[in-house]
Amino acid sequence: MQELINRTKELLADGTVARVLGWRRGDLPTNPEPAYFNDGESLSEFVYNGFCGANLSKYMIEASELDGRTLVFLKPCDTYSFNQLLKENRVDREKAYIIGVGCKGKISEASLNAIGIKNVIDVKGAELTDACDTLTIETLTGNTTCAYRDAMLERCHVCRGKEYVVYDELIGDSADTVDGDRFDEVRKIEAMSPEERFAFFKAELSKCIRCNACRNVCPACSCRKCVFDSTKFDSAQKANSDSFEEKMFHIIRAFHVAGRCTDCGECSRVCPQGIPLHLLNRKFIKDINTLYGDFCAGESAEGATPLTSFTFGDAEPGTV
Amino acid sequence: MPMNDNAEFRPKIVAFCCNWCSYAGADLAGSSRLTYPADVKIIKVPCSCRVNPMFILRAFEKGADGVIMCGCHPGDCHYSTGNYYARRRMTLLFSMLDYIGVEHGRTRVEWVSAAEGVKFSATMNEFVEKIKSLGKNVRLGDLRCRS
Amino acid sequence: MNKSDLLAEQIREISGVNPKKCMKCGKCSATCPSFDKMDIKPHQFVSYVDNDDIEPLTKSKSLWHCLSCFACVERCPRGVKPGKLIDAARQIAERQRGGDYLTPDEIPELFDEDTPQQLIVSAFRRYRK
Amino acid sequence: MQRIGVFVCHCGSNIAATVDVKKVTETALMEPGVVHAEDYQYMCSEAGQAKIAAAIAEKNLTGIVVCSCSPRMHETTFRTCAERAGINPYMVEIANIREHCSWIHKDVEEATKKAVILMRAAVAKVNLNTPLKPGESRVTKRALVIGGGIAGIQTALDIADAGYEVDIVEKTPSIGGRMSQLDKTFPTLDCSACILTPKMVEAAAHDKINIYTYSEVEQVSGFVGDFTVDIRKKARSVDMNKCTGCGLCQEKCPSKKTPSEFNRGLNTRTAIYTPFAQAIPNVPVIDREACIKFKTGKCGLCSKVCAAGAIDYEQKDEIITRKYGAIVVATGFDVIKLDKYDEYAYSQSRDVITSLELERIMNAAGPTKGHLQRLSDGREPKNIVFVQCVGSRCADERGKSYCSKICCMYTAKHAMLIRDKYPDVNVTVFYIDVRTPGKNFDEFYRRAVEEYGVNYIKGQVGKVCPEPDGSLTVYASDLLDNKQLRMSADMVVLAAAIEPSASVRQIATMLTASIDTNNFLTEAHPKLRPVESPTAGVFLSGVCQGPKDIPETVAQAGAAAVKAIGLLAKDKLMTNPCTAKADELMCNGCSQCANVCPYGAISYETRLVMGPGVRENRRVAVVNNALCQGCGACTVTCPSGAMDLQGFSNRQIIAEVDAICR
Repeated sequence: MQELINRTKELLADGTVARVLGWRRGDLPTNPEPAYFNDGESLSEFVYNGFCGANLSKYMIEASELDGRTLVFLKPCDTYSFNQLLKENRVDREKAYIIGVGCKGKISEASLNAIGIKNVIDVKGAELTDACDTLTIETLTGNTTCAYRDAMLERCHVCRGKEYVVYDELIGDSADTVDGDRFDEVRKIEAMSPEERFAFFKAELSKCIRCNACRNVCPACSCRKCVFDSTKFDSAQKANSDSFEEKMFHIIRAFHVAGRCTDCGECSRVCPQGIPLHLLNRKFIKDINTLYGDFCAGESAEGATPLTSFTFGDAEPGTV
Repeated sequence: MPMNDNAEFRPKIVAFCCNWCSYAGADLAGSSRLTYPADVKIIKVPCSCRVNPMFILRAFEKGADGVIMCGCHPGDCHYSTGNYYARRRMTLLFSMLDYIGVEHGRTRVEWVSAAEGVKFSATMNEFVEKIKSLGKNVRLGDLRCRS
Repeated sequence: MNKSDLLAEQIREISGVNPKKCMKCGKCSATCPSFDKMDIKPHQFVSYVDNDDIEPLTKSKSLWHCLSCFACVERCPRGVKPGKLIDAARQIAERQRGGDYLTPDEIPELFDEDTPQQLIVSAFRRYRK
Repeated sequence: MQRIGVFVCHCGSNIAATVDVKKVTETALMEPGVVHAEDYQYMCSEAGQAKIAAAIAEKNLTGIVVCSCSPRMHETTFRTCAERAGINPYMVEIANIREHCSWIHKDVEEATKKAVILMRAAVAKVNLNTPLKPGESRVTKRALVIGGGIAGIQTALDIADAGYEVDIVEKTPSIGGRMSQLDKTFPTLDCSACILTPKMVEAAAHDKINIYTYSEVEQVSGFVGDFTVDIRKKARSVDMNKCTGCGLCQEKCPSKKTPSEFNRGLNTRTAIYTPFAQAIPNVPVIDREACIKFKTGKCGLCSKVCAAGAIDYEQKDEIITRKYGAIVVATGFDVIKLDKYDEYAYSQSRDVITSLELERIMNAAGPTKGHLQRLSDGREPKNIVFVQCVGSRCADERGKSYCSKICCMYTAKHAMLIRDKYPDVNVTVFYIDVRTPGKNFDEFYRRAVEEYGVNYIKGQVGKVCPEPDGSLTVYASDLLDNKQLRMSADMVVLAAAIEPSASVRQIATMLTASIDTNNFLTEAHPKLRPVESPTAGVFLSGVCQGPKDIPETVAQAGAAAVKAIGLLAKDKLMTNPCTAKADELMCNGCSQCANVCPYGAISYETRLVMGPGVRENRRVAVVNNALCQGCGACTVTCPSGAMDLQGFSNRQIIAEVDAICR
């Protein structure tokens, strides 16, 4: 972390960048939040640890409108999102100075809760200084430990890799965190009977409170005006007035980002209700890969997406 | 509301037809007096690629029991490529609906040319039968599920 | 529906043939190997069924001269398949005579010297899976 | 709020017999926005239209719903009527309660219910309609004719005579087409070449006509009035400007074994060749597949003997890109392959031939110099059998479901010509029906029977068996005598079905013109617009639209020309106002929509966007109205819904959905 701060200070001082987009300590030690830093002094609040899961690429849409260059820290998976935004002309490459930061897998309080560690006060061992093996957690009921790996976000277990698709310089090492196949969960659901699938999604989607956190965090969901807030479809948001809309919202949201979603997993990470929203996006990714050939959104900043291209012999609807 | 066993279930079915092939195919079915159930109501769109997944979900939201989209045969699109995009969109959308547990048969795409009045009528007869066998569409409505 | 109509309907059902599709080209009769022995010719079978005139068919000698070689079925340009109609009429005639399905042991004693070999072979072919 | 009038048509009894029109009218009055509703016997009649106009004036209507037949039938009628009465034509919507309702439902209650719902959907849509104004686009004053047969030649001549430039693209080395292969023509028996050659010469000499032979259309883009076409001029290997047409190269060419396409493979040609003596242009081409020079690098004899130095082995294909206002398709036909009709022994005996092959045999310039003989042994046949409907009127997948239309007449012609020239040859024609609708057609057929003694037998041939002695045994029915015939013949002529040229599928795809299940191009209306394709600016000439004889083809060629001239005579075209439009306040400028636009109508500009709380430079999508054809592909690609289609807006379609599902 100190290395990041030192380099940032240099870049601010020599005028390469006008500001820095990074993370700062939040209300709780487990939720650092995205923040701008305009000078070396303010960097005292800067953090980069295992809880910094937030994907900063979406903020670059806004930063591209500001004067001067913005330094942004992107983890390997975040660079795909940035690249996809680049392809869609939503961010300005010239306005960004990208430092690719090492990633050893991101952890979350929700993951700790899931393994039975609740009422977390503080966590040690997530500073990324060592090999990230063990976490020591202080809770209201006393101290406990767990393996770093067990507190990792689902997306890190199926991480796409340590490669950065776009950057100006790299700082820090990344670790191999993969111990699963990212389509396993989708396959599991596909193998269920229609009734079971229905019951599963009914249970999950019923939890939705339409807080729009998934939409707001998603780098692909970056419309100036969302169709669900628009009068153009007579679908303007009427919170909970018509509950069908929740389901429609999630299906359409997944559809709108199909072929553009980089599977960054932010939607599931931020969902306060813990809905596994990534399962919808991954279904589209899986279908696209199976039907139209492997495609990875954000891998390239050029070319058409699966839904803006076709072949003459594509599969017929309803046959898959 | 429980279904009255004596009353025949009459589904609500929305058919999106492209102006150039399928709408004309439906016209031909009409002028050839090839009957199909009155449950099918046609909405004319310029091309199958005009059909937004939003329209299909909206129909279900408002109580449709089945939605079918008809367009020109691949390769014969009046706008050359429209139905190819529509095909990908609908393939993915239908797969998603199936994934979340909505019955597979409630959505359908059929390519009907202007000369295929017989096919249009046969398709609609078949589709209505299918929807009747599936019964009222409760799942898409039920996902709303105030539990 | 009178008896004749009913029989005609039965023939149409058994054979799966729609005699209305016939365009009266006569290709069926052109190559029929048993044409000369038939009192009602293959192409006439189609119009008899179409006219619901079944009794003459069930009494016809043609039933027992058709070899079921299926040349007419293969070559009919309209998919009318007169051979299948003859086949169906034969079945009806058999039923009317009280005949029923035969067991394999019963078959040998029914053969006489005049039975053409082709008829036997074709019967097997016709009833194969 | 709109003030909507609903007009319910009885269409005589077509609608009124099944739909309770009074009830539809009454219910309409309860719909939001509806201030007037009435029904009438025939809304499309002058009196019906007068009622609409009167209601517009009296009730100050802003929108109209007509519950009637299909919009494909009378939408234009009612839009014009509304426009004359002072409201925007795009404020009119049609509820199709005839084709989609009264004609397919029998129960009055049910049909009425559906009619009401269709009316509601239309009212819901009109409530959201906005006046639209058509744009304008330019017309390129030049026509393209695809195919250089009699249809293409006639169309080109007619368009050129009206003063417009025409290009003919012909894929073979010469224009002339099928007609150039024919010997005589029915029902006058004049020589085909004698009437065709002058037309070919006239086309070649016309200063407004430009002929690309040995060329194919490679790509088509654009739209009515403004097509851009790539034409591939295949390498002829002979310089058109230098060649004098002396023919010496063909005499000397040592590669002589290629089956002659022009003579239907009955004899052979050289590798450097002109298809026939009267070919236009009279410039040979080198068939590179057959040429020894191209295959082995050695030879070059043609180059050595060519005094003009016209032979050019280095010549390459050339792509010519041209703009056209109108395109006429005249791709013609071919004879079906007979491999699925082996009962007629076409593949087993050289003496079983198609009628088009007989045409070449009878022709003085043909492989037998016009002498009627068997191809197997050169003997003159004594008994000839003609078989009609080979592959035509066939319900299965072996043949074609349609009647090829020309066979009855050309068979009568062949029979008559043979009996005339060889009176001792017996000619038998097996027919299913003899179809002779046409001026002097039946008289012609009767002459064949009565004056020339051609033996017509009603009944189809079942099979043809080649015998060891070289004769052919024909098994057939005589339906009128109720007899089975077994007849010995020396020659059997099959009237094989005709089908559209194989290239038509590809051309139809390039033009986005629709074709039917038999690969015939579809006309815009089977009765009222028979020479126009549903695709604007594309016209149909000749057999590509359906089977035809020469007089019909020429008549249709002229009609297609007139339609093309009507288009070229306009300086500007009104464009469809139902185009896409981006709401710049919502547009992300993400460039996805341009990816799916087939017309390249979408571009992106950075411009000052102003709106509530917004004043900034943004990259936004801009639609070129002249290019946009209104398919709507972009509207679904746009995630925010910034891109919308005028006339079929998201809100309009959703209103229809809601009305139907209500």
